[in-house]
Amino acid sequence: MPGQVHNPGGLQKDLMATVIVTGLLVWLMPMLISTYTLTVLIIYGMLGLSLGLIWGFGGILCFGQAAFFGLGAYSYAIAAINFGESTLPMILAVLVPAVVAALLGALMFYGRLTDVYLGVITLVVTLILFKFVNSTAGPQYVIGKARLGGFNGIPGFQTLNVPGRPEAYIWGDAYFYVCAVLLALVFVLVTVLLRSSFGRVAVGIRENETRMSLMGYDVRARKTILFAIGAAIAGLAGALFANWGEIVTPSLFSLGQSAEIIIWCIVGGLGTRLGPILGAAGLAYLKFLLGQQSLVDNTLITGLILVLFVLFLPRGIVPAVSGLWQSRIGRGRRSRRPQTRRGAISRERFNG
Amino acid sequence: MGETVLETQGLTMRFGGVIAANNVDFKLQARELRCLIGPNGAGKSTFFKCISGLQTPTEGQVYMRGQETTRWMPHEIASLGVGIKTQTPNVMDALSVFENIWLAARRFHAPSDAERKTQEIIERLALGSIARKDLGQLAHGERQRVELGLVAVGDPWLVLLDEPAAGMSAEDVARMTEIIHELNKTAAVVIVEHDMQFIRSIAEKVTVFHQGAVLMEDHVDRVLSDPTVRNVYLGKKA
Amino acid sequence: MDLSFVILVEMLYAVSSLILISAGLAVVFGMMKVINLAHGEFMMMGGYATITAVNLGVNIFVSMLVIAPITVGLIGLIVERLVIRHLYGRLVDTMLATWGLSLFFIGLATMIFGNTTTGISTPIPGFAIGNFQINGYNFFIIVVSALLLVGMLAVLKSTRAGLIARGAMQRPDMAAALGYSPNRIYMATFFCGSALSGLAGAVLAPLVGLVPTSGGAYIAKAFITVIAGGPSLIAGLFSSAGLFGVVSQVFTFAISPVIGEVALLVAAVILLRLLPQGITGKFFKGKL
Amino acid sequence: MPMNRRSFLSTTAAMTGTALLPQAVMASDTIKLGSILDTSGIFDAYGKPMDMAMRLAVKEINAAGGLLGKEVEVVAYDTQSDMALYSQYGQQLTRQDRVDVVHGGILSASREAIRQTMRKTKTLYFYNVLYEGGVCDGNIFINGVTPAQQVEALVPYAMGKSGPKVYILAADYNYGQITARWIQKFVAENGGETVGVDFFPLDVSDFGSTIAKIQAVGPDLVIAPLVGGAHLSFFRQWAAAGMKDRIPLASTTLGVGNEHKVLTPAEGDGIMVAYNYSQELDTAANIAFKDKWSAAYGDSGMIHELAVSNYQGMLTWAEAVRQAGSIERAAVIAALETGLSIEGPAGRVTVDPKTHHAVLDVHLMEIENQGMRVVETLPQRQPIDTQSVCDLKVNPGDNIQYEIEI
Repeated sequence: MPGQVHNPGGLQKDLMATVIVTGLLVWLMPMLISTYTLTVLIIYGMLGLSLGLIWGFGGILCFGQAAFFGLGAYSYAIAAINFGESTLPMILAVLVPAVVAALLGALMFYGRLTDVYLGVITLVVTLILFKFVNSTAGPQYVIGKARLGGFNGIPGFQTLNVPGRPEAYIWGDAYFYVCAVLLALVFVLVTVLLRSSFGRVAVGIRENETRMSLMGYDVRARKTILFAIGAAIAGLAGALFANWGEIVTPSLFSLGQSAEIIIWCIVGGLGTRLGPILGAAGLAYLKFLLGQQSLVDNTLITGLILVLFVLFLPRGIVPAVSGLWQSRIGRGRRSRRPQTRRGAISRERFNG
Repeated sequence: MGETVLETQGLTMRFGGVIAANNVDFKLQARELRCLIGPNGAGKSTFFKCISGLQTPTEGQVYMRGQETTRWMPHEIASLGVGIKTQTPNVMDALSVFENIWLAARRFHAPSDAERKTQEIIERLALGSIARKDLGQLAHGERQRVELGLVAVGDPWLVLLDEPAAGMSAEDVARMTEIIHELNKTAAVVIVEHDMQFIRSIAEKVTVFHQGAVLMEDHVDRVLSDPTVRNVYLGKKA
Repeated sequence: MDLSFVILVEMLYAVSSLILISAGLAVVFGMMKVINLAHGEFMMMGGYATITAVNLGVNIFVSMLVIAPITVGLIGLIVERLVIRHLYGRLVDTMLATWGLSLFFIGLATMIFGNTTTGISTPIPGFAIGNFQINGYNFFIIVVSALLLVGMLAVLKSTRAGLIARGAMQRPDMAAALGYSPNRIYMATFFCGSALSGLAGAVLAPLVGLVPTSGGAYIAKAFITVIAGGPSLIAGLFSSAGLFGVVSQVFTFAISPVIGEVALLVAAVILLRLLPQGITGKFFKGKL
Repeated sequence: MPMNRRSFLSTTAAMTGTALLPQAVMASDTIKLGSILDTSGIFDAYGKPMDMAMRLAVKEINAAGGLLGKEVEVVAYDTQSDMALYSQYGQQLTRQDRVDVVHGGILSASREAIRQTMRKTKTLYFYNVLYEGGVCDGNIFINGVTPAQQVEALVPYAMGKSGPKVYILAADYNYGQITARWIQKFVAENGGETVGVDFFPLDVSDFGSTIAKIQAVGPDLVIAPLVGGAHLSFFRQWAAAGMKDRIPLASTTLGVGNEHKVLTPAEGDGIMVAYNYSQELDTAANIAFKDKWSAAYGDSGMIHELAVSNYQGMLTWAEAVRQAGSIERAAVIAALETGLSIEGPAGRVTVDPKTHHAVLDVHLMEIENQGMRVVETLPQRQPIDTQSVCDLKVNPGDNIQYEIEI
């Protein structure tokens, strides 16, 4: 039936595609890039996806997504030092940011704060976290057995192990596979979420909050929940990052980190699931490659990319490419829309 | 007539020193159709916003089916089974007609029912040919019609419409009138409107607002021939 | 007694420097509804312009008060023409684009000046109040920001340009209807805003070590001050800078500078939760 | 500060890039020396000359025929003053580049970020920086001065020139925290009293309120273990407030990155410090070193305490490799533990086998006209702070940083 919203076959196809693409990438990519580098690209991809979900599909522009990334990493590190086993810390790393985000989200959304004000609050909360964590070098800042360490960060915590066996570390190539599978898993969960009624309502809220509330949806609660889900994903990415770097430092909370996540989403494409992941991995790798030359400063190029994308390709790469592909193949069933942010985030929506 | 579905007592709304709605007592029976008229700034839109939860009145109470809803949020009021349409077309521009209506349907129905219900509304409102188009691409009249679809799909017992006929062609208005009558079979309807042609074609009883207060409330013909009303409102136009 | 006076001066100084670092952003936001996230980098460039000029032998006050604002104003003009004007009315997009610009300028400054701390000495000696020595430069900053506020008020109240600006602030379409090209108003506004940012960066340069990333320390505070101030330009600036300056200094003296900064941020969160439209969204309505 | 960083930055950057690409297995016909330093960002004033010193040492070693007949190859990473990059590049040095030794780390935070990685991967590690003492780890060798060598001498000297009431302003991370405690200990031991301690995150650059607060307390002396470019503002603002002539200043860090050359004489003169090295040391070794540096880089003005430390660390490692006749970690450690000595630009440096720290000269100095004038030389001081808690001979598996309790 045309225009049908529910399309279970589509979901199955999507899942199959995810599994096949993941499998191919996990097999092929290590031939091109070392797994150590790939691992961090995957982690950044997950972080990009976390913002891509709440911004691209929920219209919540969070200037402080790095706060949840950092919270996840710190929760993991502190718990890992205290428990000496990584399973519970991994779970906490997802839960703590989610709970914090739920509280913060409730504060913001029930206060009817929107766009700029939302930006200010998320930015300020990130700054507070950064300043606080950065000034905890003294011996009085202890959680259980873990010194917070301030500027030094927390090194030397228990890294990921096979659940129940603290001495069986997962590192190197094995860790790469774990991260890849987790990213695929998160991707699938996001897909399922977006296909569910909750996901569709979220897109509706992104498009027109007032209308959705006039239709009887509690916009505040739904935005809060979506915000918390995004934070949970960012937290997971943070824990994985902590395991990869074997240290957590306050710079995880920095505004620079938040800025980068936003840039990934813009460049990759908002309103798509793949865009933020590809944007994150691509730009992070580009940054590594740029380190090879000293002709032009790295930050300068990042900035230029952002400006150019906002001016000339506000929809991002993935929607632009898929749009091109569709019109080539003659399947341009979706018409062009003016190139504004609204249009930009409307590409991939109900049918996933 | 049956039960009172909407009632306000002493509803007052002040913005700084300006009184936009002044001590409004209002009653609406089940399946009644009522038009609110009055010159610009008479307070009818403020009144509308206060009862639909978009604004919180400074004083006074709002009751719906006997339940006080004075400080409720729009989504809570809508959840009671109240369909609301604001003045400007308020739709999800980047989503298709089907998707828009489905979202409204899903609020009150399980997923499978929502789908059926959506189809039903699309047929009822003759939107089949544009069901897959995005709202952003549609003409004004079509968008208004879709928004009525959003209101209708929840099977409301009370419908609040703010200027549904504004800026529409005669043909569109005729179709709109039809839809509203259809809605009125099962729901009480409140319409804020300017268009006298439209009011005559649709309403029996009207409430006239003037300077934030209710000036009079009567059958449309009597109201329109009333000298006071003509003076404050129609006199300038006629 | 002396100490309380010193604390008073420090508080005035904190408020003044908040006004100073927020003024440029406030003008651009108030007039154009554009959040210029490259504001901090405009300040940083003002600092570098001053230091470069001083090193070339120009008088320090001329460098700070004339050369830096004009240089940065011109940079702002170029930015407005090349980037900002394509994005009017798209708040989020301008924020993102100016964020990109801020990174761009950090990179550019790094390439030109190197990622090294530079600085100049303060041109005004310290002096004693009773038993207390106090940094004479603090007074200079207090005076500059007071003059700035008075100047802005005078321009807005009693000049033709100010009248147009006030009109444009309240009804953007109005100015156009009156026959003033919004294009030119925006250009002029952005020039003024950038020049103010440059001035702030220049005046603060002797107090801090300057690195290309220095701007980051200012933008968050300026952003918070402007948004918390709300729609009125001068009343908003004055009230929120006053509030945050006092709050942060009280906590700085009572506990530590870090707690002072955190207190400022917490105050901002609470304020915005209570007054989502900013201070002047609720109080001092309709004032400038 | 004039500098020719382009040339060596580009090679560093090139290595950074290639290291991220998949590595072809290379035959090890060279000795690989890993270097990990902040050559950009707010700590670059420390890191750049350290990097230059390291390259100067390698050039000399290679010019003299290398070590064990092999050339020494540098694998250098710029950590951009970002602590997170240390762990990343530390991993790369040990797991991908598989270097034979790592010299580097500047802030104590950066050392702690990579120390365990070095230990886990059994990569010999040299930390060549003045620090807070107490690290007890068989895999690391440290030749910077520790509080017992520096603070113990500086505190009584500075108190003698001022008075017993001391106010401490310290950087808020492990170095500042621990050093502040050492200062308190030595102040108390010398019959003085600590009247205030404040910690500042490394990005704080506004000290106005602090200066007012210090005056309210009214100490006789301010000791400032402040670190990095932002903290330099304190000395400027202190002078700008006219405080310099009222309350004397001492510092455990000012000058190790040549900060006294950035400050004007009016701002810097009279500040009391104590280090292993000063450009003003009037010794043949120092003059020769400055000549070599000038020949290589054109100007010897950039040399500072940490650069010399790094250079001396390189010499120590090279000497140990020669004596061991091997680059195997165990053999090199054994050679170092014989109590090996070298003669560096700042005099004799001897490895203390018990703690893997160094025995060296410390000079009490005052900053004067953008230089450091030597007031008194204290020869061959032992790292007794670390010796009192750490004995790797008895307890070779120790792996902890001991912290002083007060």
